Amino acid sequence: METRYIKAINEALAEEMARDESVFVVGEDVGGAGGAFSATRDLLARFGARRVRDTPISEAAIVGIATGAAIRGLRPVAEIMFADFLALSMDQIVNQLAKVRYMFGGMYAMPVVIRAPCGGGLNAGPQHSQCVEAWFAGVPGLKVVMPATPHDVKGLLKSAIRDDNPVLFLENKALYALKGDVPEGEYLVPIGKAEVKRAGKDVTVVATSRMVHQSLEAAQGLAGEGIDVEILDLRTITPLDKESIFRSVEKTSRLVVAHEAVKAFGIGAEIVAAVCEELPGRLRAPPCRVGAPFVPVPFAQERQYLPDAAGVVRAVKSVMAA
Amino acid sequence: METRYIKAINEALAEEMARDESVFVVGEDVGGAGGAFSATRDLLARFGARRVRDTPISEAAIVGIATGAAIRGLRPVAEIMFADFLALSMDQIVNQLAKVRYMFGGMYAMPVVIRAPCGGGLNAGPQHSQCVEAWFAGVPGLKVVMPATPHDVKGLLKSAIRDDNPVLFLENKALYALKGDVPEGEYLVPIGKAEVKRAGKDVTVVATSRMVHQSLEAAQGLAGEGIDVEILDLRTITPLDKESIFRSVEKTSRLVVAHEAVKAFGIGAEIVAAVCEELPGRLRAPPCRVGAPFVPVPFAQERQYLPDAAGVVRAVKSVMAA
Amino acid sequence: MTDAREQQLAILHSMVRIRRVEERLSELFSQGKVPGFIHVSIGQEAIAAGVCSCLGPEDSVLTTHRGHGHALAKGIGLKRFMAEIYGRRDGFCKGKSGSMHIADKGVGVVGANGIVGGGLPISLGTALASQYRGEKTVTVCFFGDGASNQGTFHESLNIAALWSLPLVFCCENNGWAQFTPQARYMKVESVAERAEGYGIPGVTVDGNDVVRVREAALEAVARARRGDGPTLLECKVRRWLGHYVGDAQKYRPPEDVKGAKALDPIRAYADQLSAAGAIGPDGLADIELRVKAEIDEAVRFAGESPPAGPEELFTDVYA
Amino acid sequence: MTDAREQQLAILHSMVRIRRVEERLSELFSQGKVPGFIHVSIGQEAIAAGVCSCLGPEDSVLTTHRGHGHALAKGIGLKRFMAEIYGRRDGFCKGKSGSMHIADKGVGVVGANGIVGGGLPISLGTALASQYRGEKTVTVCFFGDGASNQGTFHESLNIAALWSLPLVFCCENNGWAQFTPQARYMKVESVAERAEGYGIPGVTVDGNDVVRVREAALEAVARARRGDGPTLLECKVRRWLGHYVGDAQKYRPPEDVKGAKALDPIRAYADQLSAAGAIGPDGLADIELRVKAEIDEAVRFAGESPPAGPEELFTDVYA
Ligand SMILES: Cc1ncc(C[n+]2csc(CCOP(=O)(O)OP(=O)(O)O)c2C)c(N)n1
Ligand SMILES: Cc1ncc(C[n+]2csc(CCOP(=O)(O)OP(=O)(O)O)c2C)c(N)n1
Ligand SMILES: [Mg+2]
Ligand SMILES: [Mg+2]
Repeated sequence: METRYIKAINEALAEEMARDESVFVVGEDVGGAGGAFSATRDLLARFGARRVRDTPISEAAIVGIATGAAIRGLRPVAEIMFADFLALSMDQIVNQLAKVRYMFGGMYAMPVVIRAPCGGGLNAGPQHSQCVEAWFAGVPGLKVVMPATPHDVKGLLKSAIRDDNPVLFLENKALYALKGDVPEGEYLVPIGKAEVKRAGKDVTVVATSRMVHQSLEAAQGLAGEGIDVEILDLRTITPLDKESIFRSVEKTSRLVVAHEAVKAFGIGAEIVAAVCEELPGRLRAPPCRVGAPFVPVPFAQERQYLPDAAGVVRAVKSVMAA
Repeated sequence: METRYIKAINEALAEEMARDESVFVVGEDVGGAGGAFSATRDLLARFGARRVRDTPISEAAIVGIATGAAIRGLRPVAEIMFADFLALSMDQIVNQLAKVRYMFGGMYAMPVVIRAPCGGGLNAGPQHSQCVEAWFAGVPGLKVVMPATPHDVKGLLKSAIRDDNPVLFLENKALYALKGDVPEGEYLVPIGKAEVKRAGKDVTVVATSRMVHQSLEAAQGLAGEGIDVEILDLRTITPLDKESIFRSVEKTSRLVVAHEAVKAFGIGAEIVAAVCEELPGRLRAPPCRVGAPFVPVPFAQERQYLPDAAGVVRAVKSVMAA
Repeated sequence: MTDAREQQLAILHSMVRIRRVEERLSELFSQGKVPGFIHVSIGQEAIAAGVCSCLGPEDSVLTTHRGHGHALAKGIGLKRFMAEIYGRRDGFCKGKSGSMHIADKGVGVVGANGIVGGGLPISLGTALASQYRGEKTVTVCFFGDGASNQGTFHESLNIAALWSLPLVFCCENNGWAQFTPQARYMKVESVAERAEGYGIPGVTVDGNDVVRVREAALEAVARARRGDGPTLLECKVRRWLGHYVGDAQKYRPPEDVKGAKALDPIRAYADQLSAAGAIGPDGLADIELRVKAEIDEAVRFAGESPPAGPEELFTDVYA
Repeated sequence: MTDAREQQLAILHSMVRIRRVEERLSELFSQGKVPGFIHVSIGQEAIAAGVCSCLGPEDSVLTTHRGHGHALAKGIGLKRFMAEIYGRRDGFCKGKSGSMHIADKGVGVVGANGIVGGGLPISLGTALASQYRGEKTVTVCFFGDGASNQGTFHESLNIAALWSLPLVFCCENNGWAQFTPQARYMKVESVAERAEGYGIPGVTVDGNDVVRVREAALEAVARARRGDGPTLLECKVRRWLGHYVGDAQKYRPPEDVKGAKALDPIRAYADQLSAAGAIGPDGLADIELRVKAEIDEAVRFAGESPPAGPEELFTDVYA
């Protein structure tokens, strides 16, 4: 049935907490208020203060709590209110959490999920709107997930909570209100598998998070012009599902990558590089990336800044023209 | 004359401090001890405690001090003892320092240099050996510099100190003892300009920092096998000198990128992507990246982990074979 | 009119101005005229007015997401302030900062900050610059009780104490951090209790009493100017309204709101001044009139200011 | 032999064992047999021995770059400990951790940490797990005086206090942070003075007196087990040697080193025990013999352990 993205997150948390007593949530305002974006609404009433833990404004400590609890066998789900604030947890994420297992020779499992909303759309300015996956994609030991739909955000969050590795779970604020079909019963969406959201033969658009929807919109328009776009929702950044990317590119032999994050040095570069290196001669046209310009997220000029369907249309046409 | 890389840094600091009274250094153990790697040796004796400032172990504050001082018109040079610890300054660097100018509509110049040694070679393990440029390359507002030689580290550091923008200056520990020619008199090396370290016609190797030397070593051996390698020392990561990269690739039509950082989602991906997008059909063989495997930097098995000349040789041969 | 009386009227005017500006901003926001989100300091005006009355334009102030009051009390021009919050070209930051990053170098408003606790380390640097140059200028860094639990608070107070920086750490303790009451984020009742751990004075005053705030601030600022180092000055108030405009505060007991609003620093000070004969019966009304006229003009100015041109998106990234 | 006496001998043995292991490690390092760099706690053994004598294997300890002593006192097996520092396959972490990241889940050595202050937030989580499950187990987090200036110290003490976590924050105040003396990184003399700002007890003891250390630790641990929350326990010592093995300490006045070495916690305790008749004339010698034999065997074991195979580079990144 029709459920909002934010509600799907809330359901996933509630279901996993009901299923496994070792799962708990921790973060700023997650308790009484049910979270800044109400991802944790009603969890306090249902599961109590022991398992729904408000913290001070201490992002480094929030992640440390999760790491230590996981070392002792619990399954914490930490919320960082805005993905931008992950910068305050950076050491605890990249130097601690991500390395614990390797550093200690496999001594510990690290079933930690860190949820954080990224992206623009609220005119919240440069410190509340960033897409930060590029900070973490190259950090061995982490998994990075970016769900685009209510269905996927629920299934992927449940998978992330059951995963014995640290998962950085990047939601997109602009999608919180999005409605989509979410099945009644229990289901999981596997981490590390991209999904073809629209089959097409002319060009592959590998998209993440909000840009999946922008790409679908673009594809509709382009269909009218006789361009048949295949849209691959990456869903997981690391581990990267090269197999699905390659399968699609083998079919279309044209590649566009679309993400909301700054284009330069973004994760799109890895996808383009992987295709160019590993599918020699397969591309009939040079690849093209769609992403934000190399400027901080502006306050008033956000709409002009954000990558959109029009940008995807331009990119697709450029690779079709070549 | 022959000077060590670390000494060249020390000279650059001393010269700029002598030249401009607003330049000061701040960081852990930079004073009495002259720095963990002696980059600041004798500066305290020469310039006094006002301009050579030991700090507590407070990496976030160290960067904040630099940002605030620059806002008031000083030209701080902050030292973070190991690049890995930049994770503790992440918010102050990416959310504050890098954004101050844009966020406030160009109200402030931000003449801040943050020096930090990256890389392996000391068996210092996963938290003291990382190459972290990928965390910062995609952050608008920052410049990221990675000098490979004593000559360049001196000239680039002096340029960085005179630059009105925040410069993340990533040195490589393994190069500190390296000797090389450093001219007597005053000179600058411009930020944003790559340099051809070896001219060749068959293949372009774009290398950074320590991998420049590994690539030169590889090129020598390959020359014996009749492969003429051109080596481009990138020197600056952002702003990226695409012009020099493209010029070289136009000539050789073969591309290898070599950096010590983890290959996946590393800055090499951007270079490969840029070439594939902007020089369509120019490459005669698929590009190839050389970088570390997707694992944390190990303690005992560091030698096996680190990218080296042999890796560059393999990469060059693979692109020559194709 | 005596200097003292001028000073008193100026402070009353400053408080009223903050209150009315933020009330107007709230209206405009609700009408969809202001992009982003805004946090108002209504009920906390005595702190901004009292502390900033001790500073000159060459002194620096760093503030937070709830920073309108500090910027206004420090002397920021209302027209360009309003234009900035509207996101227009004539704003102090060309529409790039908005409410959460308001700044005006010209009057020493270094800048607001969207990262809770983010301004504290930066204030070390602005204060160091004064010391480095042998200036007598000082920095005041405003932050909330919630911010006092960030690691940056600790690192900053330790270093400021160690270096005897000309800095006043002014904590506006309003009992709430976003949707969470203080008891759920700190065990101690007063942030000032933490000063001792750094070897600096910690002072707690009633933030609703502008006279007490000003007295305490005068002492802290004088101390900083003398070169005797930083002070942690905590001003206790209670948050009147929601965390941001539009916050329904479902998480908050109504009595708590009522209790907060029972304490009005402006009414209290106005009564005090009229009792002392410092203002006449229409003293407050006169101020209100002047303030209203200024706000009307500023809102007009902001409304008429054009949005930044498309090229502005790409400027100011690098010098 | 009485329990008390057994306990005393065990503590003396524990201190001697740490001292000799680290002396041997220093030799081996100087001979190039140990990769990386190592930090020894020689002269600070009373803290590790005293505090860990209050803990059981189910209790957790987090330590630092200077963590050999804590791991040994907590009961880590010397053979695999030595093999780990050699970077060999039989090490507790398969040669992936070395000295700076030594760990053994089996005896509650959660792990050492190369990031100063990095273990503090993690200790919140291990302690929370005890509380979450209603266990009576506790966590002790060791850190240095230098680490007490990191933001993580502040965030961690605040949260531990707020949640009454079963946690003991044990600060080894040795007066130095790498190459810098304490006066240049903090204004207050005792880290324990900071406890009050979190509403928890702060205790400072002479870290050279193992009896005092143990008494204070017993109380702090009992408090944590009772559910009464954390304690900040500061043990004052003076660093005997360089920051790491091979540090010539050019930055340090020789008298400071001499003064430090004048206080020997092992000799002091041995004298005390023999004066009390708890050990006879050869009591210490016997211990030394046993320790030497154990070390010889461990060094042999480590030397014979093969390096990890090439495939090991790629394992343990993900579960
Ligand atoms: C690093 C960081 N964490 C969380 C937030 C979200 N946030 C904005 S204001 C706020 C509460 C701040 O409380 P306090 O410091 O007491 O200031 P007040 O809002 O009460 O004035 C929070 C949690 C943020 N902006 N930055
Ligand atoms: C975040 C971080 N900053 C700096 C360092 C470098 N470093 C290693 S140990 C040390 C000194 C630590 O002093 P203290 O906490 O007192 O411990 P001690 O060495 O005295 O036992 C420093 C600066 C580090 N490892 N991590
Ligand atoms: Mg507050
Ligand atoms: Mg110390």
